[in-house]
Parts: sequence; structure tokens; C-alpha cells
Amino acid sequence: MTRWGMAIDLDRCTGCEACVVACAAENNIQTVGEEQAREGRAMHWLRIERYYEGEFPDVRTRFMPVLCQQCGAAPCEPVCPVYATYHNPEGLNAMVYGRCIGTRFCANNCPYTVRVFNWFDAEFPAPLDSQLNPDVSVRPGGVMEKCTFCVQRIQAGKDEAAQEDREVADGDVKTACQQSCPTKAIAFGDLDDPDSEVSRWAESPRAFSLLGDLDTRPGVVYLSGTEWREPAE
Amino acid sequence: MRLGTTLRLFVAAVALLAGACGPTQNLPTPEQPIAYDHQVHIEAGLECVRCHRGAEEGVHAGMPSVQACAGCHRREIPDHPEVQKVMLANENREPILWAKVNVIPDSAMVHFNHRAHARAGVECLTCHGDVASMTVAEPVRNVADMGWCVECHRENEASDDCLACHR
Amino acid sequence: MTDRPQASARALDGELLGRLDRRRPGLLVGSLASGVLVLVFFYCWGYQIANGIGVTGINRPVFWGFYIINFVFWIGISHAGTLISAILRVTKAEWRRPVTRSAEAITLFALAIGGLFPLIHLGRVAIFYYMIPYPNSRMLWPNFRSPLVWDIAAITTYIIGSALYLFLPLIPDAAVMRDRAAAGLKKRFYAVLALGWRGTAQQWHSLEWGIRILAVAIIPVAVSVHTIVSWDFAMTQTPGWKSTIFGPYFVVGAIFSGIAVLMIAMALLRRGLALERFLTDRVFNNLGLLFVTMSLVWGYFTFAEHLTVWYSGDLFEKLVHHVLLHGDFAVPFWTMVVVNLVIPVAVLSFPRGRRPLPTALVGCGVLVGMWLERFLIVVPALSTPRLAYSIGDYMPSWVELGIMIGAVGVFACLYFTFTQLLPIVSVWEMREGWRHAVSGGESGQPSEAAPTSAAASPAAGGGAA
Amino acid sequence: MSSGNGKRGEPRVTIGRRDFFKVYAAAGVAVLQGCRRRDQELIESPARRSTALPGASVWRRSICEQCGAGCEIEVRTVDRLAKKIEGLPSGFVNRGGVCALGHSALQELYHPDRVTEPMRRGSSGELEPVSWEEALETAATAIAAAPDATTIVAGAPSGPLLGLWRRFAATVGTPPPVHWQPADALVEREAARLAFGESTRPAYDLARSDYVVSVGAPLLDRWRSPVHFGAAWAELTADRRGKLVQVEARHSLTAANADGWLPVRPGSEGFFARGLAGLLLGSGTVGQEGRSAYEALYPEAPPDLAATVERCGIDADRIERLAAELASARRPLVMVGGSALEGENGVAAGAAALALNLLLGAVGRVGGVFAGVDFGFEERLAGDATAALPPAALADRLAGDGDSGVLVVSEADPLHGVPGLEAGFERAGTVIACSAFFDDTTLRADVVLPVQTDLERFQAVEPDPVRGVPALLIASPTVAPRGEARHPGDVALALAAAAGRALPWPGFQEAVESALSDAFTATRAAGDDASDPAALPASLIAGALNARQFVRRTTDAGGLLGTEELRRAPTRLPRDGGNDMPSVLPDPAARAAPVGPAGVESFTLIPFESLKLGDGRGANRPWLQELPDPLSTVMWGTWAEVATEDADRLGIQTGDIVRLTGTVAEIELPAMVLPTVRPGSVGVPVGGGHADYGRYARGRGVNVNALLDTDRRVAGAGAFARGDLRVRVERLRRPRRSERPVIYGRGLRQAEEIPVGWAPHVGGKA
Amino acid sequence: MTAAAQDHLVEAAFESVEDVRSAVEAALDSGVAASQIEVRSPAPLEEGELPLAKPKSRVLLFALSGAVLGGLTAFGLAAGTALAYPLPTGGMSIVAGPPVGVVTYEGTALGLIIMTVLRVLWEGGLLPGRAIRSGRGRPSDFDRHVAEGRLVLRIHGLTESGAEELRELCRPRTVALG
Repeated sequence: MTRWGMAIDLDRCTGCEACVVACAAENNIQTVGEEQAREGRAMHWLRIERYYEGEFPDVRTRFMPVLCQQCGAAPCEPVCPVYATYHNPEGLNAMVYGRCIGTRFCANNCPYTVRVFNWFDAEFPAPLDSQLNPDVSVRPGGVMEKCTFCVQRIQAGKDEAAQEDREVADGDVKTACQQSCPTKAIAFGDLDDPDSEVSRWAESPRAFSLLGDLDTRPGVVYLSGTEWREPAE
Repeated sequence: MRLGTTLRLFVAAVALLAGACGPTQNLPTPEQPIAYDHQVHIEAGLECVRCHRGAEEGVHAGMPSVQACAGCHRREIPDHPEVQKVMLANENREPILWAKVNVIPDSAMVHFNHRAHARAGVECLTCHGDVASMTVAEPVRNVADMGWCVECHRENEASDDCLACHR
Repeated sequence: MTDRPQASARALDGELLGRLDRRRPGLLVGSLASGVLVLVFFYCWGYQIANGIGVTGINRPVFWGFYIINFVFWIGISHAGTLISAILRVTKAEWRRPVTRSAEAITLFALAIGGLFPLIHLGRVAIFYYMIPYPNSRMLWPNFRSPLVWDIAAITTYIIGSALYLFLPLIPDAAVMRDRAAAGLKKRFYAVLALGWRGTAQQWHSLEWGIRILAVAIIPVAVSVHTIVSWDFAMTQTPGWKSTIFGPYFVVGAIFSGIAVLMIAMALLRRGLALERFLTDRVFNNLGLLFVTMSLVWGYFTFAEHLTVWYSGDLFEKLVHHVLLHGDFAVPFWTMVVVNLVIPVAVLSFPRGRRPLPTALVGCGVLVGMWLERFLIVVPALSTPRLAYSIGDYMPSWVELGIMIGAVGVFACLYFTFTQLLPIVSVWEMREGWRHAVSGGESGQPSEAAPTSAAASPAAGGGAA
Repeated sequence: MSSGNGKRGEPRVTIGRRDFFKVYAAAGVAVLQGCRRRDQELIESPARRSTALPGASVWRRSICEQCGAGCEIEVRTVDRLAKKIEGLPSGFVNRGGVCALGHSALQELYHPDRVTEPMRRGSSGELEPVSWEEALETAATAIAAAPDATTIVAGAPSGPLLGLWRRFAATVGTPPPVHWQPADALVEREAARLAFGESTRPAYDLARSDYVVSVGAPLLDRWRSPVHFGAAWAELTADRRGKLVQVEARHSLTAANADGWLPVRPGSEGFFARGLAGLLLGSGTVGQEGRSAYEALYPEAPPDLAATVERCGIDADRIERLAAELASARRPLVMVGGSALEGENGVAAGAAALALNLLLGAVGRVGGVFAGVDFGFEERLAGDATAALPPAALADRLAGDGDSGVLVVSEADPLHGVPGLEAGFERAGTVIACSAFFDDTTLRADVVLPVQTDLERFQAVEPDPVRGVPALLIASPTVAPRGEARHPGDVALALAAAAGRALPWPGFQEAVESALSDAFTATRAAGDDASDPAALPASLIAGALNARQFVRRTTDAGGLLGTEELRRAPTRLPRDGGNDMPSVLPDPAARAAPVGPAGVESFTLIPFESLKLGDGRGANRPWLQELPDPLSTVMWGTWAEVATEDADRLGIQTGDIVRLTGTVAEIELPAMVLPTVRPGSVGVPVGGGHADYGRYARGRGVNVNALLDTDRRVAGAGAFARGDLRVRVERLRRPRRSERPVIYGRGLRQAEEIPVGWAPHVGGKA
Repeated sequence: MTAAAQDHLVEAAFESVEDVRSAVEAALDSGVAASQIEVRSPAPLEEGELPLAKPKSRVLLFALSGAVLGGLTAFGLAAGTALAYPLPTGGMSIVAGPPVGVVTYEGTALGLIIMTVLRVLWEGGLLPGRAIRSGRGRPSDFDRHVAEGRLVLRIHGLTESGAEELRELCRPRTVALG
């Protein structure tokens, strides 16, 4: 069985945000405009969190890309009253837009705050809509959305493999963020396959889960040579 | 009023409503800009995939280009009034906008993949009906009826994961 | 078998009917004025449906705002009635008689409004029915693991139960209205409501059984409703929400705010309909005692809730706790403590404070306080997510304010209209009380249910209590 | 009862369970929704045949021209529309990566407010659509009437297109074009010329170094190639092998990622380089060869540590530690760029920093610095036309030409970059803009000639020599051009023809092909003689029978790619006639620190290019506008970065509107109080405050360039000096709701306080 | 004709229960069967206040059966439907115990409440169609007296003379007679 997973090497991430735009381009994420963004309604599925360490001049800035962690035990799933978000057999936290009625319960229950909501219908003034990815639905207003691990690419990868009568190989499916990363800080693949790149990354002694204490069993693994929360002195 | 009578009336009313708006009936046959006759073309020896090139290999079956239509019709009945419309569009390099017959509305957010179904051996007529014997293509069943999709997927052990279609 | 109580009961009977018969232009004005707010309510909701849920001020990470606050608030108000009246009925408290009808009506109307708020809150209200379990061509069912589906189950049960619990005791009174009305539209209206009630022994007997069973059944339902509402929060992993205390805390809060609104409604009724002889100071005194008790219980729960969080030292919980007690939300938090605990205890601990005007004023404060409590549960927890990068804030839009104020109008309109159309004091239950007083002959009972003329004067009533 | 279930062959006698439910459901839905009319959807028979299946993805190779880096990209097209840009894994510069700006080229292509037809200012004073013929006629007439008074401003990066504009100028008889390019690029070349003897931007072998000191070079920000340098940085720091130390006043993204950050006082970078040299010279670890090479250029004694500490504002022990680590590193490297070069003293500072490589023996060494070499296609197209002029020349031209002047601005927005030139533009007789958008300059134009964007055009690009390996990248158009837009090179050729001075090629593609053909011939002719500047390395033409075949093969292969063997150290030419290399370099330590006006507290303004908007080019893309700046997390606007310490003193809170007053102008913008800002400095991103440039950029933010004094130049480089500008900072007011900066990450916390749970990875198994 | 003769009705309104009691006792003494007597009161009467048989009620029984029915329906919805049409949930439980418990709890309460009310209405002849069949609940001009707080005694199935006799019996204490 496949368990899609991602590993992000924080030591390689520069915070350049190429992935953020790649994600928006791939997934038809609407830009909400200045007014809405000011309200806190920007819709990035992937964000680069920035934290400081120390005081000037010994201050350091650290970046952490945060996206849907595709938890193995996801807090968002059980609270949805209509099964619009559920656990997919391949370990994805699926989000079915058509089913979503917009209670926003899932977003509240996400410890990573990675779910975003379509407060209004998306606007893509022509011909900007020419760019829209035909493999991804344009979500209507009132619907929750989040990172899908580029599920359309996963499906396309499986379709391609099936057409060629073979199994999906490691590296067949690349997420948009992974693809564009200049420093190659992202690995994606099957965590159940011990030989996949992502599994090998996940075995690293530097690997950890974000908010691991919550036991949400994320499908996203972070790698960092430095601890994030330093012991109190 | 007897209980049985009430129940019967209720069932009748429900059936009436279901008939009016239900998934399987009363699908309108849309009006097309050109009176294209499927039967005639099939009888002339054309295969579905000759024009709908993506039906087996592609995600979408697709429509033939105006250029392709005109290519054949330069020899075949070029003077037919309906064919003339195609020839004119070809001359003007204009596309032809047909009305979709089998529609999965955008709001369903379904991404149907023809080639996956062709690979699984699903016949065209399962969804489209026997178009070969139709003059004007008409819907034979509501292809946007999710229950029907799911039933078929389960029977054939295809994925019944929502993400297989919705994404 | 003295003549005096008998005659006094007859006189009171006549007086009560007279009070109910009297035209009250004030009520009509009230209905119309609140009708304007009803229009505001529907305009705002319509505007939101037409333009999208984004016309509100909610955002990421504060995904829930005024609508959920008001949902919890109104569901809390609804505990005014059914629960209180049921408890009083089950405990056979005689002084319940003038109160129950009003309480039950408040419940039904508050519940209807409270139940609307989750729908108003939905991003796509047009397909709210996906939450309802019904067989469909998609072969899909709602997710029964979601507390929201439990909400639907609980609120449906409660609203049906409350409606029936209001309706059942109303049947004999509808018959009274029918039989006293002149032939015409009015009579036909009451005739429909009365269902052909004649007051036969069998009817009374069945009705008493029914009320008895409903009173017992509605108590666990009411408790479950607010418990489940609390689980919308407590069943999550959100810091500031995941608390085992939330169930009873919410129930207590609900009863507390329920009593508050009941006190206000009764004080208004007493003045507006001149029902001093029926809604006696004794009633206010008793409710006032219940009120201050709930205030103390609520205060205890609040203390327990925050003490455990503070003592646990859990990082995330403490962040929420911090913004509540010392941070951005300190002002509403301490306001809440004052109006919900300090003022009620200070005022209601004394007999003079348990008279209609002070109790109503305290009730107003408690309503504000309890609304703030719901605000302080919803917003600070959401605006303080675990990953502090996404800290947010929340400012309601005019649409949310309009709907909130409009909802008050809808409630007032329903309540005024109900008061105009139907006896807001249960006539048959009062009569039953007087009969008990006559046959019981105890000295205390008549003065409670059928006060002497002296009791009509507030000063004397207060002194007696 | 259900129909159409015949395939299972069951007799349908009873109502099935599902059917029964379906009937129920249908009734329910019908009641709730009413009987909805099915909206008719359309499907198109395309006019023309296509080889691709309908709806199938076709990936086409292209080159990203959003900056001069020359990333090779793949564009996913579906039904002839561009959908997505991805890095070509074999990309010469980018190896599969793309940056945020690169992705957004799609939104440039499909921007709703693009100029897609030629326009001319009519009698009403408004721009009106006209035909290409009319537009070209108007433009050519103006140019032909006064070629001497015509100024061409070409925004294209160096390469074939710039060469074509030079050729155009020479043929039509105008002065050489002004090459509108970033100041630091120009200064970097001049500094390299002084230090290394070659006027090209140096190539840095970051990946194979083990200790990199970057003096102001924002290599991970929007600089020469964020994708290349990002990958190189990752290689440098992988497994904590190497270190990057950033010497820069501002906490840029590079500083944020660096292993060490030395926030030197702005403008003291050159002094710092000299001071560092002093410590290295004193450490005794520097080789004799390096020492003598360095001391030949800087005979004066370098400043001592105390002076460096005093001038640069860095603790002595930090400088000493840096010097010690640098001295003990195996393959140290010093880079320079960005704000270090943008002050009036930029050239001296840049040269001083680059010269450290001489001292450390890093020139031409693995993990060191190399010459930025190219195949010279700019020259090949330019022929014998004079070299292009630096940007500051535009100010002089505008001052000189008076009312009759004609301005031809191609793919550049000088009025956004230097708003101080506005008066000059006002005076100009005719302004001709070749642009895809109504940017600040195009708004002033009398004739607007719509040009194609990256993906629509034939591309021939000489990438920034970041790798030290020459290349010429060629790609065909990916999608059909929008409207009547034309290739800017074709526009130049058409303009020349309309002016009666036709160039020898019908189009840009033919011009490039002819240059390739000539290069082939020259290479054949040169044989083994590698010194002929017109010849290409012989290996590149190996196997080609004739010029025609070579051209075909090259265009099919996507250009000419050099190999690592072509990488070389810069060659310092002997000082003789024609080489004006000074024997001694200007010592930045000899100059006094700049002082602000007396009596008022002044701050040093640090304008910087953010990763999202760059020099302003990105401002019209909603994706980029809504992209949070990685450091301040601000979206959709311009902000001023103020140090916590300064903010406390001035009573400024994040979001407050502050006024920055410079010598020529003042701007008002919201403040971001950040713990990373060096006290006494204020950082403001460029790229905001467009007068138009489409709906997403219009009136968004403020243009910090307005504070630039056009009289301030970088000495010796012909560039406007952007650095070392002193401004006054005043708090004005709390922001109105519509003025509040759009801050994405509102939590401004220390990482230690951040509840980012550290827990062992639990395997992620469901 | 004889049937018509047996169809006379006596109606009398009284101020107090004591008055009704004495009238009822007198009527019983005069040979009227208890089943012929109907008392309409403005409020429920205590047990034993009148020398008439206590009415029977099965509301409780129905309430309990309603509870069982409601509980089963809710359980079926929460657990059964999900099992009948399982959705892919990637190994997550589709039916979990506590939620089923919650829904069953509410369903039980709802069933109980609805059945209680239905039974009350049924027994009281208050459901549409029931009142006519039961014969007792006919409207009367004397209902006005009930509304005003008096009690009304109705004796059915009397002959004309019997009716007149009973009227005389009632007259001393009655407020109105008919």
C-alpha cells in the first residue's frame, strides 16, 4: 500500500518562496487581493513561517515551510459533518470540494492552521483564467481547501503508469513545490517504500514531526540539524 | 382515508417527482449548430476514435478540428447545406461551438478520464448509449449521477476513493 | 371549606382573564418595532448569501466568529425555559405556575433562532442538507463522528421536544381562548390550536401523564443539548477548548443565562400586563435565589477551568490563558467576571435585591456577561494557534452585527406576538394552583399562588419574603 | 424503477434497494432545489488541426527572461494555452529550479491589462489604438527627423537583443543606446575590471568553496540568479561542510540564511574589506603570492582593527573571528554585490572586496572566483556599433536634448527606476515605448508598440555568467502571441526599416541565425587559432558540415552550451595603450564616513530588491503581490523596516505611517518594526508605487526610488547611486484601516518561545 | 323514535367541585349510569373528587415504546447506514462507539417525546377524526362556562322525562342549565 509522504530539509530551505508560487500556479489557488489579504484571508496552501532567534546583532532568522501535514491521525477529519474531508487509502487527507458545506470546523481543529477557506468565489479575470490547471477544480466560495500533495499529479502518475502497464516508481510523482525548489529541499514519494527517497530522508537522525507531541502522525517529515525549541536555560 | 390509500398516493407522488427531475429521465437533447448525423458517418465506415481522437488514448475524447471535417468533406458531399456551414467555418478559420450532450457540470468538480475507462474495457455505449444508431447524439443517461458511477466502480473493483474523480 | 379562598379564587380567575383580554397597544408597538429588526436580520442574511460568507469579519485563523458565539448564546438562553419549567414541574414547586408558559415560549423562540445560526454560519448554506441523514443518489451519509451532526440530532430533538412541551399545556388554554372568543377568524384560529379540547376527565388525565413524562424526558435532553454544544469545542484539540469541564460548564452557563432572560421577560410582563398579582414578588424572590446560586456555580466552574490551565503549565494552553487574563482579551474577560459573578452575588444576596427591577437589571448584566463568555471561548483560542506565526485577530463586520441585533428582534417579535395571541400565563395551571390552595388549606400555599390583596403592593410582598 | 442496467442481465422486477432510495432522494432534492434547468455547456471544434490530443499536456522548452539569469524552463501547455512553468531539470543555470518571479511569467503573459495593440496619442491627448503601420510610421518619422536627438533606452539584459539595439542605433544614426540595467551590475563589472582586469561580472564557484564571505551580495535574494546561487549555497552548506558569512547592513534573506551575519554600518563595506585585509595580512597565513598581488594594488597600509570597529560598527572579536576562520579555510571566497556597490563609493568598495580574493589566492581556483565569460553574441549582432551607455547617461541625454528629443524605450521602465527623470521625459518631444504594459514610462509615451512576453517569443539569451561557463540559449515560442504583440527585436528591425535604414535581417530570429552562421564561418576560418575573438571554441562546431546545418542544429538543440573547460581566471591585460587600468586602486578606507545633515537624527536608507517584486517588474502579478515577503511577511505593499531600538525611541509601532524625508522628495509608508534591523538604518523594498502597470500594481505601495537624487552617481560607473542615502524618519499617525500593512505572519516571536514541538519522527504510518 | 327518546342531554354548569359532586351523586342515585356522565372542568380534578371511575391512560407505555423505537432508528442511522454504504476512509473507523451513543441517546429522547404527545392526543380524542368517533368531545354552548372557570356536568342518553328530572336535581346549585 502506498503512503504518500514528504520530507523537507530545513537546512536547505532559504525561504525563497518559489514553492509558494509554484503551488498557486499548479493548484488554481485564488489570490484574494489586498483588502481580503489584510483581513487575514490569503489562501496559500503552503507558507514559509519565519521565526527569530536571539537579539540584534546576533539575531538569526529561521524558516519553516508549513503545509498540510497529511496526518495519519488527522484532527480535521472526524469533525467534518459531511465527510468532505476524510482519510484516503493512500494516507492523504482528502478534501472533496463538492461535498464541503463550509462549517470551517476542520480548519479550527487543525493544529497547523494550514487550511484556508474560500470566503468568496474565485476571480480570475480573463485571460488570467487561461492559465488555470484543467486537472484541478476551481473552488467555489464557501468551500475549504488545503494542500492536496498535488493529488492531480498523483492521479496522473498512476494513470501514466497504468497506461504503460507498470507500477508507479519513486520519482514519477513530483509535487509542484518540490519541482521548483532551487535548493532541492523537498522530497516526495511513498513512505511505505523503504527505498524511496522520502523514506530515506525520513530515516535521517535529523528527522522530526512538527508538533509531534500531538501524535497526529504527519505525512510530512522535517529535517533539521538544529533543534527548534531550545531547552530553557 | 385508509392508510393504504395514503401510502399509495404518497408513493405515486414521489414517483412523479422523481420522474420529473430524476437522474435517468427527461434529459434534454441539446440543439446543435450543425445537424450532424452520427449514424450516417458510422455507416460510412468511420470509427468513433477517428474524430473523437482522445476517446481511448486521451483524458478527453475531444472534438475533431474544423480543418479535419473540411478535409474529408472536400470530397464528400461538399455541397450539402449543413456541410457548407463547416466549409465556411474552415475558410474563416473559426472554431465551431457544439452543445455538450453528456455533461458533468463544473460544479460537480469531477475530472473524468476517458483513457482510464477505455483501459478498463468500458464500452463507449455504457455511458453514451448507441450513438451509432442516433442521428443527433442524445443523452441516454445522466452521466453526472454519482451513485451510478460509484455502483459501477464498486462492481468492477475500481477505486471508490473520492479523489479518484474529485480533485 | 371556607368561602373566602373559594371566592378569592373566583375573583382572581376573573381578574386573570380580564388581564389577558385587555388590549395592549404597547405589545403591538413592540411587535412592529421588533419587526423592523426582523427585516434587518433577513436583509443581512440575504446579503451574505448573495455575496458570500466573506462579508463577515472571520478569517484565518479565526474561522468561527459571531455566528457561533450567538449560536451558543441563544441555545443557552433556550435553557430558560424548558429546563427550568421542567425542573420546577418535576419538583412540584407551586410558584412555577405563572412562570412556565413564558419560560417555555422563550425556549422555543430562542432555540429556533439559535438553530438558525449554524446555518447562517455555513459557507454554502444552499447544501446544508448534506448534514441530514437521508438516502440519496450519491450514496453518501453524514459523518456521525462529527460533533456538528450530534448538534443536529440534539437540537432537532430539543426543538421538537420544546415545541411539544410548550404546545401540550397550551391546548386547554387555547380552548379557553376559543370558547371566550366571538365567532370568526379568531375563534377558528384558537379552535385549530385547541384541537377539540373539552376538558373531560380523560383528556385531563392523559394530559397530566403527558406533561409529567415530557417534563422528565426534557431535562436530560436539555442537558445533552448544551453538553453537545460544548463538545463542538471540547472535542477538538484546540488549546483553550479541549477541556473536560466544558460539558457541565456550558450547561450551568446556559441555565444561568436562561434564568437571566426569564427574569427580564417576567419583569417586563409583570409591568406591561400588570400581572403583579400573579407574578408575585415571591416568584422573583425564589427565582432570584436560584439565580444567585447559578452565578456562584458558574463562578466556581470558571475558576476551576482557569486554575487548572494555569497550574498545568501547558505551553499552548498558557498562551490562550495569557491573552485572556492579561492580554488582548483582558477587558472583556474581567468585565465578564464582574457582571456574571460580582454584581449578581452583591445584589441578589439580599432580599431587597431579589425584587423585580434589580433582578431584571442583574439579568441584563448577566446576558452581556454570558455573551462575553461565549466570545471569550471562541475567539481567543482561535486567534492563538499553536504555530504562533499565524496569530490572528477578529473584528465583526456590519453584516454580523446586523444579524446579531436582528436576531434579538426576531426573538422579541416572536415573543410579543405570542403574548398577544395566547395566554402568557398558563390559565389552567393557575386555576389548578388556586384549587390546591382552596382544598389544601395550608396557610402558606394560598398566599403564594393566590396572594391577598396586600401582596399586590411590592413593599408588602417584599417584606413578607 | 431504474433502467439501463441491462449489462448485468438481471430481470428488473422489483424496485431495488438503491432505486428506492433514489426515488426518495430525488423527491427530496426536487423539493429543496426545484427543478433546475441544466445549463447548456459548450465544446469546441478547434479551427485547426493539432498533433496533441485534446486536453493533453504538451511540455515545451523555453527560457525564462524575467531576469538575466537565463533559467531554462518547461512550459506545460494544454490546448495551446500555457498552464505551468517548471524548471528544466537539465537547465544550464537552474538545474530544474525556478524562482517565484519565474513562475509568475504566466501571469505576465495572461495579464488582463496587457497592451496587445499598437497605440498612438491622438489629438485628444489620449492613447488610441492604431495599426502597426501607422504606429511605426509615426515613430520612424520622429526618429528620422532628429536621429541625433534620439535616445534609445534598452532594458534587455546583455546579449543578442542589446546587440541588435546597438546595431539599430548605429544604422539609424542615433547615439548608442542607454542600457538600462541594475546599478550594482554595472558597478560590479567596473569593480571586477579594477581588481581582476576584466569588465565582466565575476563567476563564483560557491559550491566547491568551504568558506564564503559575501560583502553585500544578496545571493539568495533577487540578485544575479537566486536559483543558481540557492542551489550552490545548499551544496556549500550541505552537511555543515562550508559556511557563508554575510557582511551587509540589512538583514536580507541571504543574511537570514547565512551562518554568520555582520551588520556593518551601511556604506562601510569597502572599509570593512580593507580592515579584513589588514587582519589577514597580519595573520601570517596568507601566501606570499597573494600578499604581493594585493599590496601592489593597495600600497597603503590597511586600517587597523580599532578603526574598522569604529567605522563599521562591528565588535572586534567578531571581525577577528571572521578573519581567523577565513585565513584557516581551505578554499575561501569573497563575493561582492548588492547594497555594498550602490553608494557613491561603490566601485572602490567592490574592488576592495574582490581584491581579497587575490589575497586569499581564490582567483581561478576551484571554489574561487572566475571570469564571467560569454560567447559574445551581443557584439556579434552589434557589429562595429559603439558600446551601450550606462543608465546615468540617460539623465545627461535628457538634460541635453531639450524639447525636440525623441525617446525610444524598449522593455524598460526608467521612470519607475529613477522617478527624478520625469522632468526630462516631460520635455522630450516624442516618447516611443515598446512595452507589454502601461508602466510608468509607457504612460508618458506618444507611441506604444506592444511587445511579446517571454513565452510568446523567439528567444536567444546569453545568460548571466554565474557559472563562468559561456552559453547562448535559444528557444522557440511556446504559445501564440496575444493580440498584435511583436518581438521587441522585430520591432527594432521594423522601426529601422520604416525610418528608411533597414537592417540586413527581416526579423530577430534571422538576425540571431545569421550571427550563428557568421560565428561558424569565423570559427572554421580560425582553425586552431583560439585567439580570434570572432571564433567560437572549436569543439562547438565539431560535426557540423556547413553553416546552415550548424544553425539548424544549434537552434534545435536549444543553443550553444559551453563546458567547464571553458571556465578560466580573469586575465589581467598588460598595462599599455588602450588599457586604462590604474596601477593602484582607490582605497575605500581613505574616504571619510558620510554624515547626514547636522542637527537632525538621520537614518541611512537601504533600498532593496525583494524576491517577489524585484525592481518592480513583478508588481503586476497577483501571485507575487500576494506573496508574503519572507522576512517582513508583508503582502501587497511597501513598508519601511525599522529597528526595534529606533522604533522604541521614536514611538513607532508596526503599522504606523512614517514619513521618510530625503534631499529631493519624501514618501509616506507603513513601518514594520523588526528585531533584525540595524539601528540607524531603514530598509525599504523597491518595486511598489506604480502609477499604472495593470490593476494589481496600480497605486500599490510607494516608490522608494522617488528619494533618489539623480545627481548622485556611483563614482566611475555611470550609475545612479542608490545607497548611502540619508533620510529623516518621522512617525505620522496610526494607519487608517486601508493603510495598514498586509502582514501575513503576525506572530513576531523568538524561535525559542515558539511552540514548535520537537518530537522524534514517528514514522508517518497511518 | 325510541332511539330519539333516549337521546336527551342535560348540561349544567357549577361554580365548585362540591356542587358537581352532589349533582353527580344525585344523578347516580337516580339510576343514571356512570358511563352517561361527563364532567368538563377548567383544571384537572384530583382523584376521588368525584364518585366516578378514574380514567385509564397508557401514555407511559407508549412513551417507553417510543423511546425504544426512536433509539433503534437513531442507532440504525448512525451505525447501520454507514455500514451499508461504507465510504473509503483509509483505515479510519467509519462507525465509532461514542458518537453512535450520542445519536442513539437523542433518538431515544425524540421517540419518547413524540410518542408521548401522540398518545396524549389520541387518548384525549384530539387527533383529527378521533373526536367525532369518541362521541364525548362534541362542542357545546356550555364550554363557555368551562372557559370562565366553572365546571360543566353533562349527562347523555336520557329520556325526555329523565332529563327533566335530572335538571330539577341540579337546579339548586347550578349556575346555568340546559
